[in-house]
Amino acid sequence: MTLRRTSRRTALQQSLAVAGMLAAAGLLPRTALAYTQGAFDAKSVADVIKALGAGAPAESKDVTITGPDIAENGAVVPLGASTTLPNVKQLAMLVEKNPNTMVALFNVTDAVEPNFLTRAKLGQSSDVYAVAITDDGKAFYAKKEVKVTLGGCGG
Amino acid sequence: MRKTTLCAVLALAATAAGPQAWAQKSTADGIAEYREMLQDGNPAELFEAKGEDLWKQKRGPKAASLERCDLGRGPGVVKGAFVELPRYFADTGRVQDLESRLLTCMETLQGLNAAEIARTPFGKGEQKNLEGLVAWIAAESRGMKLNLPQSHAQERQMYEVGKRVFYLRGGTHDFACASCHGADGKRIRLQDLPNLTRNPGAGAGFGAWPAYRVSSGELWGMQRRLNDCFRQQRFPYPGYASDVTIALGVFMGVNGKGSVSTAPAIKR
Amino acid sequence: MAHNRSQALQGPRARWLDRWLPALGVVSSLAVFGCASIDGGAEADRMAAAVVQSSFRDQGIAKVDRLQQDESNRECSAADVAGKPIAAQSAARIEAASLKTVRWPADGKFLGDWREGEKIAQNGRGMTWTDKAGAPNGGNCYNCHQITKQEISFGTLGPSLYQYGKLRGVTDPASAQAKPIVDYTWAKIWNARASNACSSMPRFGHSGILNEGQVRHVMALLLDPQSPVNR
Amino acid sequence: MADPMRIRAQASGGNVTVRVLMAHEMETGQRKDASGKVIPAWFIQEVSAALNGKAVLTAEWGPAVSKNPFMQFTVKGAKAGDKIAITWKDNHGDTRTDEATVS
Repeated sequence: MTLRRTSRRTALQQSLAVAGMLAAAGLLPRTALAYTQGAFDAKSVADVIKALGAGAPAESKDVTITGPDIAENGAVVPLGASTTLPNVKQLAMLVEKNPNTMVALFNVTDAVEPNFLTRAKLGQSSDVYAVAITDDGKAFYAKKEVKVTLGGCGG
Repeated sequence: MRKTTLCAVLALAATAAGPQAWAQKSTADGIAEYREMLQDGNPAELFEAKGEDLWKQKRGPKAASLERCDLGRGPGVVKGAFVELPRYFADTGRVQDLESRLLTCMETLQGLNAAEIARTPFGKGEQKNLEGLVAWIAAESRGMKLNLPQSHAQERQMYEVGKRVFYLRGGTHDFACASCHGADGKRIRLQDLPNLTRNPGAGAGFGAWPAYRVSSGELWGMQRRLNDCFRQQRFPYPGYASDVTIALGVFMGVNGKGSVSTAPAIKR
Repeated sequence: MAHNRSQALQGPRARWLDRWLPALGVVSSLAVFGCASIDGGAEADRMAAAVVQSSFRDQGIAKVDRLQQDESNRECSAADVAGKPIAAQSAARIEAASLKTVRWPADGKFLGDWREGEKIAQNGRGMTWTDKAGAPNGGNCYNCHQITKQEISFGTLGPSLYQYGKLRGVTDPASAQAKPIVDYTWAKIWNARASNACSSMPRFGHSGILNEGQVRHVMALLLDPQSPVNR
Repeated sequence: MADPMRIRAQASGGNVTVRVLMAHEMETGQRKDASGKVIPAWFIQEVSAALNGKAVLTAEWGPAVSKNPFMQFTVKGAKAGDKIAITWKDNHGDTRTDEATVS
């Protein structure tokens, strides 16, 4: 699940193109960032948080990760990330044992609840994380284990 | 972080040491929870939308839509057709399932080559279009009860043929359909195996396909479902819309009579 | 569950149960829809054969000759369709013939490495039309059986094999005392029909799914006191 | 051209819950085809949402988001009749926008 190794320059060009398109469509919020290639390339929870420019992460009861205890299929694992913390600018979903740790990054605005659901691929059983990053660059996380089981028939 | 990891390991060890019945129940609960989470937002919807467009679109050498296709309840009637298939069709003189019937309509109405489509690999070309069509047509009967007719002699014959195919032991592993789907309450790995010889299994199993397959991210019609069953059985290759597949459809569908159709469902 | 219990028993009584309990289960499940039968059996049999003949084709290593049934498959399929257990005489004949096909280990060595056995039990690959000829096959054991406690993803088509050796009192698989269980287990894996004419279990040795070395490893998984199955 | 999305937007208590299904391969770039060649990565990288034309959310995705992605979020202070537009853009530069009316 590694991202194709685009060079930093290509990635930047793509990001600029995206930003331009979104701006043209009037869709660019003030909080929009260029595609955070570095964070998507990171291979550990710590490296993702570092790449997102946040400080050492702390576990927090105010961050919630939802997901099944057991997934019948690692190709589709429903995950939810939410927080009740104030001043959160980003919510990320991470899968510790994937080749690339970060699955998705949601930029929070005042117009939406800091609560997102999506579905992720898990290469194997792993801890999954929700990480909330505040305006002042602090990272808070919650995690839970998702077991991926082997399916029937084997072929 | 170190400390929480340790706790997690201990909790896991405790689970492993627990009584067998308890561990199994929690596994079943975990799987049930996973399936529940997937219900809201079944990607089969994407295929349904595409299928409805394809039904109405003028296509093929004859530049015609499928809107006059007779799925058994008269030309153009889609609602309720799915829960009565496979059935006998007088114009072709044979029992046909949904996919076989769509091939007939694509050939007669649109001028497409049915034999060529039947030879096309799953998920490619017109086979891709069939995924959408079966998803939409099945969805139009969602919530209705399976009610396959058995009034025509050929429909009754196909039931008997289907039954024999269902119990046919063969291949390198001596498997029959019945090896996995002939009894209640069985599992393969963690997947529940519906007993396709009677309800509720026959209705729940047969009535769920076409379905979105999570493992491949594709929509599988009953033809593809059966094709992969035969592959896993280590059988040779069943022709697309061949009589073996249609006969099995009759056998399962008749056994499931009265069950509610949930297709297109979402499956692992 | 009754099937389960029969596996834990030993001796002639166990073999009798082993044969009949699954068959009785089939009877009760078939009784419910037996009324759907309309046509005479022979004509439907002929039609079914014709339909099978016209519907399948070769694909990869899976050729249509795989549909030619041997005597046991033919008789067992017919019994399943009829919804009755196979006749006692036929069962005895199939079991005797199947027992003769069992190839015992040439060097008298029945157990290999349980770690390899676990890999074989986990592996479900081989012999489908998407597999290559000559590739090593898996045993697919977890599809149908619980084996070690650690693997929670197991099927229930066959009985649980957890503590297989321990429950049968095997402390030294090489001992004379353990010999009947060791022989029975080898025969079961090699050709399950040696003890149960219409067993649903693949004939792993007889059909060339697993080779002798692989069967040894699976034997070790079940019978080695050091295997997680017995600890 | 990419297939349309399915967007469901339901109002409840001053908020609107939006559920989106997108038709996309989300190819990881890690898989190989039958001939052993790596299938190049192809996945949605950017997702954005707008309420009545005003941006409310952006998200960035990697290739570990599942095929035919699903996303759910809640827009504050929205009501029935409002328009929700969703746009995605993938790493090939392909993009698609669909709109739904809140019910």
